[in-house]
Amino acid sequence: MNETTVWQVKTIAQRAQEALPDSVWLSAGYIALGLVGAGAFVALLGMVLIYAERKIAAHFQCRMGPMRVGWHGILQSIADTLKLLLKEDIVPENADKLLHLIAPFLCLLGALLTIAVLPMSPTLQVADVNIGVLYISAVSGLGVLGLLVAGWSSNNKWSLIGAMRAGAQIVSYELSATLALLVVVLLSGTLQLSKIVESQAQGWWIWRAHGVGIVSFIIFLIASVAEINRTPFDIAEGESELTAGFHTEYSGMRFAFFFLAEFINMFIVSAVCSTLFLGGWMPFHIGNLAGFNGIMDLIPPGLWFAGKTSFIIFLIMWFRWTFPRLRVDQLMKLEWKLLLPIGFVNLFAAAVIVLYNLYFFPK
Amino acid sequence: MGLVTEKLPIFLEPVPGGSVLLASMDKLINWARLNSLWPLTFGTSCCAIEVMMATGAPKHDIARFGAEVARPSPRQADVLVIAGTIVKRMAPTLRTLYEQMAEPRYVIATGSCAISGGPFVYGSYSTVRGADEIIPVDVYVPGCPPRPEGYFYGLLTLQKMIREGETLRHPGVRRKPVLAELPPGITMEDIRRDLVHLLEKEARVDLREAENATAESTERLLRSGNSSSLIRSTRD
Amino acid sequence: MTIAIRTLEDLTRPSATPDSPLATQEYFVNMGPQHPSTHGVLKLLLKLDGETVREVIPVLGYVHRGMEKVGEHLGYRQFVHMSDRMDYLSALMNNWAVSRAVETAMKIETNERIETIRTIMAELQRIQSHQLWWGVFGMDLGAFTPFLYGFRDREHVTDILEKTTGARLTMNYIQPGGLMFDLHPDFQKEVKEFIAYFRPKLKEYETLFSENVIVHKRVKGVGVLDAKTAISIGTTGPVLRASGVDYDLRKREPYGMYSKVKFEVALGTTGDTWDRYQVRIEEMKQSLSIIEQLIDNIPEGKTMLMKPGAKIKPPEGISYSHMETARGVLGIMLVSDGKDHRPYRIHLRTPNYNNIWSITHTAPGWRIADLVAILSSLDIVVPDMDR
Amino acid sequence: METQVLSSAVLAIDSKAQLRDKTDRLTVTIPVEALFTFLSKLNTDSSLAFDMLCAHTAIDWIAEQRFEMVYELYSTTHSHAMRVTTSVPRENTVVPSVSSLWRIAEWQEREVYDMFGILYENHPDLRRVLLDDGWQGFPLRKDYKDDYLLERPE
Repeated sequence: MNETTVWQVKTIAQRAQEALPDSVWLSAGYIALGLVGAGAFVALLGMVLIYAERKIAAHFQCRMGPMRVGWHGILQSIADTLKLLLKEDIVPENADKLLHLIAPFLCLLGALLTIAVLPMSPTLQVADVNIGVLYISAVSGLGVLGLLVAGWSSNNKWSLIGAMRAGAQIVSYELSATLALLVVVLLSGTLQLSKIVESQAQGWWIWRAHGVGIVSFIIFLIASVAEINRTPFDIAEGESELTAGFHTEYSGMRFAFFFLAEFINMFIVSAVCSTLFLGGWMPFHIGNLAGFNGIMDLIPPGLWFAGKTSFIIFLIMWFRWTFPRLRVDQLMKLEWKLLLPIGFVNLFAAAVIVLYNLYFFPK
Repeated sequence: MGLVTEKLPIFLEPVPGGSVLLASMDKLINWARLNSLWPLTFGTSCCAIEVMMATGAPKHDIARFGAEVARPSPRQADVLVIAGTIVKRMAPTLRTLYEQMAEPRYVIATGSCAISGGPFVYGSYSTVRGADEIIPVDVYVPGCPPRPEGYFYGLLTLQKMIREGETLRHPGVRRKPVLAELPPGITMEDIRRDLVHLLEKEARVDLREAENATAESTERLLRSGNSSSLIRSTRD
Repeated sequence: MTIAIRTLEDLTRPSATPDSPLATQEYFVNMGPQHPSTHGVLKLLLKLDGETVREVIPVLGYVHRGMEKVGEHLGYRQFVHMSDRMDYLSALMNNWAVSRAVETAMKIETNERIETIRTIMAELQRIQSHQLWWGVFGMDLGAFTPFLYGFRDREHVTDILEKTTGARLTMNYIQPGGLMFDLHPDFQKEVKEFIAYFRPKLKEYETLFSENVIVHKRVKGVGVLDAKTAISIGTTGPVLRASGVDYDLRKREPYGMYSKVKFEVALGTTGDTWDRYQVRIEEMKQSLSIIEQLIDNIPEGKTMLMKPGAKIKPPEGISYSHMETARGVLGIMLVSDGKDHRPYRIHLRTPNYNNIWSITHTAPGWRIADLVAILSSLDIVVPDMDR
Repeated sequence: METQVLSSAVLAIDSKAQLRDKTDRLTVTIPVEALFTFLSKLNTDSSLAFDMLCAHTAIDWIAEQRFEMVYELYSTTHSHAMRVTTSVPRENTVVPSVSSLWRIAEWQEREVYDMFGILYENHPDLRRVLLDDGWQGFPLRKDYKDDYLLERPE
């Protein structure tokens, strides 16, 4: 193994742990920083993503998008957020009130918890759990609970249909997404996200593993787009079919939470995708080309991560503004008859590669 | 914040004497509301094409004002654009839609039909004569149908209304259209009576006969001061 | 004998619980009148079994304005204004249909210039209408971008029409006895520019939407309407032609300049949603070629043959005349008692009123998403249906 | 088929059929009792094959106290068209339904019931279509009165 640069990984949780013997307050400060930072990050990220989506969509469609609120409409999302926060919050009379109230939080919770383990750069990670991949696939399943509860509690037939669709869809596609993740786990031999990133120092998994990586990348991308309910898999809130799907009865603040959760989920999926397949914050390295690798190292790791993630986010937005929606049974067919078998074969191929050490630039 | 289920404008009611914090907060809130007017996708007839669809299209692009996020569910919409004729069968649904919208909610009536019944006033047994017979309307945009530019003007007018403090209105109070101050000695009733009189007088003249009339009878009409019938006959 | 009059409640009583323990209960859902994909205020009462549509009950009349009654209060020329507000996407063709009905009843012959301009206008409007339909069809399938592309190109036609007619939507240009005004001097140049612009755009439509595999999956074989049922239900226009019935009034009973131009009637084979889609795309191409043949050959002549204020009083009797609008056959039945300058009775046989009922035949057995696609492929305009 | 030939062929079906004047196309009047058999002949006879019911409506001749029912027929195979009319008195407005011959008749008849109050025998689903179920009166009748209806001033 020929390491040109050794990346020192230090998470916020680690810093808090190290500071604990010396000063409890410093440790608490780190934890508070992590929490507040994550919260602020999520809120800001949501606004930026919504603005980006509107601008990108507009330019795809020969329009200009928001222009009047601030320079080129840059304050548009702030106005929207503020307005949604201050709008009347209606709970329908026949709704299951408690469930109706907590559903949006459940939905957002799944998204928020995942943020904690994402390695954004060697020094910017809230917690480095040693079962990171497992944690992500477990926690991201929480979101579907929110959707189901929202659809059920609204006491509206359209909402219920939307929720049932969402439930069936997300649970099915979770399988393929996890299978695709397993491939990377096999290749890198670890569940810890920072270790997975480090294992890609000599080449990203998307191309380093003889096609297995790219296949599982595509499977993961499709499955995760389906998991976050974006076009062409947005049947759960398909506007032209179900008015607004599971969040038909939500207004104001709570609707904003669903909206936010959708965009945060998009970020998480992109971030996971770039961490596992595109090397996360790891610069683009080719085997032993020291000169080339050195130039690549000059770009800070945080930028690498942001760049890769934005690229995938752009890709997902591109899908949305190009493709029509699939039908519910076609969606299931795609998962169970196409993605899942391919995923299994791919996993087997990955096992063979690991067994005989058939990487480009082998270990 | 999200657990507040009361209507917010109530606790933002201005204190007599005014408080600086509340006033500037109010400005900020108004700014947010006027820049984020999400319409409900609601169109009954012709106006829907011009007002809901053509405005969203590349040439006019309502997204510039941040108002392109058309929500299909009334719960999430801010402004109800009544684009088209409202008939008796639709009236209860329109009322329900308005009731389902969350405060603050605004209503724009576009096109002659939504304002007054338009071309379907006479002879129609089912057309409602103006959406304001059912729900309060904030802005009227005339036209049959109005051009997209006309709708933008209506939208900007609504934004101006919000900027000037319309958020503080009580949600339950139905507002009356604001009229310019009348000259002394003339009441609103006088104008209405004159209008009715004029309309009746005009309608009694057979338009085609006026068209075929000789120069002499035209002059007689002119001398009698009934200019409205002449305007009408050139239009027909 | 007594004839029972039913109400809507009679139809929506829940069915008895089935015997089999595995059977699911059917339930009713109101789709509309406020629903994004019913194109206005149509209400479809759906009987669903899970996601599968078992029965569709269209409930009409949410924008029924009593057009026929209003017509009895108006003069013939005034009624042309009303026809704009019926099927507003083919306003010029509606104007023409009413004008032609009046001209037939009064036996007025128009000159070639008038007929040529009318034909060009009608075909431009057909393109305009189909562009909008294409966009909305995309939107109903979940793709938003086609809608804006369709509208982008529609604005070009709208601008051309606006220059001559002065209105963007309700043109009110074709009048009994001729045309409201003469053409704008730029008309020919702009139409030619538009044809050169729009031909490549049709290819773009195909790369963006027609060639998309998801679109094929969603529409091919969905909602098949066989020829016999289509005729029996009285569908017309692209819906009927998609079922393979060669019924186009422009060919069968040529009016305007259609007998002098070369064009083909676009026909489908199976009558599924995909065929209805293809027929309309093909019709846009044919319309372009019709305009191309006529635009350089507009003869000279008067554009209004009737005295502007002249009374229109057709002789006593019934007359029926029909025309092919963008959605199908618009028939106008005029009944005159010979005494009044207003029609004694005016009946509007609108294409959408007949077309919509085909959904009761095609939709059952498909999913909600397919229902939306089928409905969209019928290209309904609700005010035309309800009148 | 030529109009002359068509006219004699149609008139040969039923001796009660008569030509109606003051129309723009071939129009045959038939008493209401013979209407259904007459129309079903027109529909099924392969040389006539009127397979499309273009329009169906009624005309309220209030001066003569009768409704005139109008059927506009068209044949897609032979490309010929004709019109059949029949009269029913205003006090007993019962007409046989032809929805078994043309499916669209079901809904066109519903519209005519909605607007004129004509009752159809053997109609599968006779109810109002454009107006509410509880609507009073039939608006296209010439004697329809409504508090809401405004007459255009003469």
